[in-house]
Amino acid sequence: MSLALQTFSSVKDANAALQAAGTRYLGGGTLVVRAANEGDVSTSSLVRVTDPGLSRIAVADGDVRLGASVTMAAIARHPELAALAPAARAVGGPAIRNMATVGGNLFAPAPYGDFAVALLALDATIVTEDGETPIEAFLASRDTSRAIITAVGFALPKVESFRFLKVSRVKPKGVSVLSIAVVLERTADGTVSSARIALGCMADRPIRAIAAEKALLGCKLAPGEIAPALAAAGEGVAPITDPIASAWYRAEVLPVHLGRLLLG
Amino acid sequence: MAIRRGRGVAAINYPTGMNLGGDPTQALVHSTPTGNFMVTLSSVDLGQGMKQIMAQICAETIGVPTDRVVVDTADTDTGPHCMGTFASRGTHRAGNAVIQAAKEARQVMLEVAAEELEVNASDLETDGQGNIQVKGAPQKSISIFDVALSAHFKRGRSISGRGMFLIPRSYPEKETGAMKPSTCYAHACTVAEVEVDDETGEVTVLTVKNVFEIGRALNPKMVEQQLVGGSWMGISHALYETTEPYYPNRDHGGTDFNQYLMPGPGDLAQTEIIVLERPSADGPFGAKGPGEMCANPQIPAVANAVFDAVGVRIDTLPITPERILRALKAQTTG
Amino acid sequence: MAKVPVQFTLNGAEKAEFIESGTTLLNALRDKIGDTSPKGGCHQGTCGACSVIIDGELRLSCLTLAETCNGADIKTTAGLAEGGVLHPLQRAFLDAFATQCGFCTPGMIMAAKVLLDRTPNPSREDVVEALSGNICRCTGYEPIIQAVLVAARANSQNAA
Amino acid sequence: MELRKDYFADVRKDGLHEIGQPRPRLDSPGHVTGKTAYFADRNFPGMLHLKMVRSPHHHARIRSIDTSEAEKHPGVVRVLTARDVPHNVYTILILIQIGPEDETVLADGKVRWKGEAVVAVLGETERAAQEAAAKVKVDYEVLPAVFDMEEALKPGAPLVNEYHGQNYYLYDSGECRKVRFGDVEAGFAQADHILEQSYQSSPIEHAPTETTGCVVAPEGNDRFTCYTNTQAMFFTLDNASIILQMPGSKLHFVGGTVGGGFGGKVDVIVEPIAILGAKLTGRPVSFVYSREEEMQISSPRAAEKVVIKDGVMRDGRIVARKVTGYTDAGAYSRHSPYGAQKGAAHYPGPYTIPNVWIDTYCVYTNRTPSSAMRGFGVTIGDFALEVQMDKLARLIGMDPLEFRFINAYRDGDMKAHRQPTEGAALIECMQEASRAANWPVAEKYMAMSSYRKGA
Repeated sequence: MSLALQTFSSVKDANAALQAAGTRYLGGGTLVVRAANEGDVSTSSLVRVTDPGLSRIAVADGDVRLGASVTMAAIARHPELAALAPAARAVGGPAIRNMATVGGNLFAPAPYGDFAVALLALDATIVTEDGETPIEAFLASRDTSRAIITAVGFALPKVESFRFLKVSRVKPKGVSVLSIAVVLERTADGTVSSARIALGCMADRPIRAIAAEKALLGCKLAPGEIAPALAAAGEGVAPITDPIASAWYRAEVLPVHLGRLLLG
Repeated sequence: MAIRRGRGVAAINYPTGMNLGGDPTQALVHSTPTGNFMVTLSSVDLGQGMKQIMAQICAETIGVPTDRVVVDTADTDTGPHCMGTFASRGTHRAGNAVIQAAKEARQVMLEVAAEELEVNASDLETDGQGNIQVKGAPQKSISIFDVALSAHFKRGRSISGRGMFLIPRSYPEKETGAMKPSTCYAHACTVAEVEVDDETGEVTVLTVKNVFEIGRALNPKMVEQQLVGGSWMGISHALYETTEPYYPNRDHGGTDFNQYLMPGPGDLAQTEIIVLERPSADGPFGAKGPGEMCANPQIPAVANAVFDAVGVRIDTLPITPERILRALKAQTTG
Repeated sequence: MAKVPVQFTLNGAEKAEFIESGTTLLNALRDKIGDTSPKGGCHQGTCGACSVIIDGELRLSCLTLAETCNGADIKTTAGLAEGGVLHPLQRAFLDAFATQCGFCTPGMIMAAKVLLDRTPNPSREDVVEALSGNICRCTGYEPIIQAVLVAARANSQNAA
Repeated sequence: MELRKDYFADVRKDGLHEIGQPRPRLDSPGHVTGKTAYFADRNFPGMLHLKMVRSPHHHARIRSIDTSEAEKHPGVVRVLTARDVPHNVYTILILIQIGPEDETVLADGKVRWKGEAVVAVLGETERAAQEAAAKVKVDYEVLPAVFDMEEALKPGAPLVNEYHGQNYYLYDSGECRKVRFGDVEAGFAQADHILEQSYQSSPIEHAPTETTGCVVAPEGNDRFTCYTNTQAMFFTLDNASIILQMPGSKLHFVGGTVGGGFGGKVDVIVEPIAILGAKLTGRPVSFVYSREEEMQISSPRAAEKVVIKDGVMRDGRIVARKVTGYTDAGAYSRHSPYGAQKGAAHYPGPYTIPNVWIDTYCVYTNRTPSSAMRGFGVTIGDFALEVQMDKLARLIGMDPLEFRFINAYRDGDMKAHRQPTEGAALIECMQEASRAANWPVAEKYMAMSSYRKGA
């Protein structure tokens, strides 16, 4: 058996083909082609879709809809998505960003998937032919997901309310020690009125720091006030251990980096 | 949060060659009919520039410009034996073999020229531009082009030479360890300056000032390549690299360039390289092996700088943020 | 095994081949078309030695299936010199002694070319970012960064 | 880079035509145009691809190997096991009489490290070989493994390599290579301070951008041309000749342009099995390490442990140094017995110390065999020595750079391995570093010289 590529113009037809055993969806290729090159023979067929709608970026009335095939490079250079550019640029080097897609990033295991961390903080909706799923539910079940993602949708954050940090050993490109995305709403006097904090590398997939989110409510972004939130940042995390860093190290520096992101 | 600064020094020496196995390399040199020179070797160029350096050594010895020399390596059907490219031996061992072969070829060349010019060979010299002339009377000269033509088509002489450089094997004395494991030694001293983030254990190498003594810089630009790249590798060894991050535990070994950590182009220390030359007695034009030693002194210099910055000793390589952070925490609780 | 046709422009020349489905562009270029300038350093997308320019964008040929390149305009380092005259980047790499083993060089030059095509006067930071997906184990990067900056200056002087 | 010609000006001849000139590299035009030919740039019609079935266990007995399904797999031309290798047990340094032969080309009855080569599959395509490799069935009985050098040296530890009979390399001097110079215990007794410290490293990969590999083509006359990126052509040819029991005249090696080595390409691993594949199939064979193999299967720089005990005087003189070095060879010797004894000769570093005791051990564990890397036998030792020097200086309240001047070796000084120092330049390097780094030292140190009168 060799590796065969099937090309479809519609997601519907591709979804049907994807039901066959040994078949995987080809997005940017950074995950599935790599696996094939490395001798993963469990995949014998790749399916791709040429529908240009999958590569469309739509921004209207404060809502963003990113086609699943939109690349990190396309996001990083889109003038209306400037707030998200730091998260998109955090993925790989220039060539990888020209290939890696929004859809693919949702499946990337830690320490990859930095953009998915941003999408989790943004409370994105994952769109398939079958309907829409909140990102948290999607991430929980992504290992068994078979339906092609067509788009993700979310409310466009204001530049000042979205913060993103990726910590890596190698600069400017290395993979994550951890990544943090925060969406904060603050009142006129600077008090946090709502917070969503998403973490990368703190589990095998992006997770929320719910205890820290709660502790942040009503705080101003000052060292003394955010201390309880930082202390709670590690609640419920199960950091990965990999060649980049150990679980111990990741857990130790999470509050440090969260603090710097909030105060920075 | 505090970023703390420190600096450290280290000084080292480095041996050339692997005498404990016997350390031979051979070379052949011959001229073409129009006075170009072929160097035939089986030595391997790993990117350090072996071929270029052998061409320059041959050219200098014969007395022709480097672009008149072609180096043919490494083909076991044509190239005579070389032990290999390792142990900082390439320039030193192969260079000596090339000098010997080139001298022999030069002697034949001068003899043919002497016959053409009707003088004694011992009265001749090369001008380095492709001509042979009478010492003190440079107007009496002949081009090497014409000498080679004459040798091939008129005089039946082979302008060629054989080179063999062997450091005889040294056998360590069992009880005392008396041995001669290598020949000349290169030297270095490095001062590194670092910043350490005492909340995360992250280290930034700000500057490295490297002084290297390498015998002779046969091609200074190529020496610089090696020394700059080696200095980077030394810093990389100090702070980043291992295939087993949790040694002796075998788990979590990196399998790609994302997981196997090395400094990226955004992590570069400001690097200064100063070269001293104390020619070695047995090296080709005094050269020693610079290829390996240049990556060593940065490691302890960085380790000592980290201590200077934050007061903890990391005696296990690599000096990762985790090791520093653990030591800092032990320091505050202890 | 099923063969599929691929057709694209490589360094300005039309190429058409039948390849096995699932073949990477890297293998198609090297084994079928005979352009060995892109190098296979990892086949994982982690070293950049296989970098090529597809329709003006830097891409990793090891992770790109050749079939997806039908109709594309592909450029590699082998096509950079015109009429035997080296491209300013190639010239700068030579002058700056920015190559040692040379294995990363074609990929580095492709990454640098895309940068200079879009950003004729890059900052050092721009160069660092542009090269950040390409691994070099010999040089310590500094000579390569310098070469790209020199080429950019040469380019802008020529343009002026 | 700055060339400081004022040092040693009296012993250097300048004014040469080609030497000392920054001539452009003749190989660079090929590099920048992508025209330079590396081994893998050779492509031959009908070339087969070799993929290796590797051990998933650190230490295991092989009960059985079943290749029948793999052999039937479409596109598979040949499957090789230990039985096919004429001289399957070898060691690289046997050419310089460093033995015993202790490593299998393909595992026979046992695997001793995770990743060890067990079965080689030759396929028409990489994919066919990969698919067939997945069908090879190996029945293993997992054995206890040892990863820690100190554990390995304890009585009762699992025996890693039966060809040695114990978990260390047996030198003619015994369990370690020894250097004895002066009376180290007398030195310690005399010292004002004693400092004993332990240093450790873990394996380091060469990580060249071009992975290890070769392409073998039958010449049609019973000879085989092997295009390879080995760092040592005849070492590889001669070992291949032994392993394959073929006269060297039947082997033709072509190499010479390598995409980085750093010592990682001095092992003889890919060539013999690829040549065997070409011989048994009559077809060209390509065997190129994947990046994963390069990172975890190819030999790394050995992990080392270095214990240094020093006796130092308040005035800064080191009067005794005892070093015990352990080199983690992994499961097989490769070049490690050489590296460990190279280390023995390198200690006590570039310092003149009257009483020295060195023991260096080459230890076997159930990990990827280590081998040579840039700075072989020296790099980790230098780390340990020079951190130790820093600690000693601080212990006696002395400037670390000045402390080194006091102990630096100079021409004529006798080294511990009983070679007189020649061509020393440590002092001058430190003097220049003092200036360049604005790290002042006392004038008397700046006035020192590596020369000694009459030396």
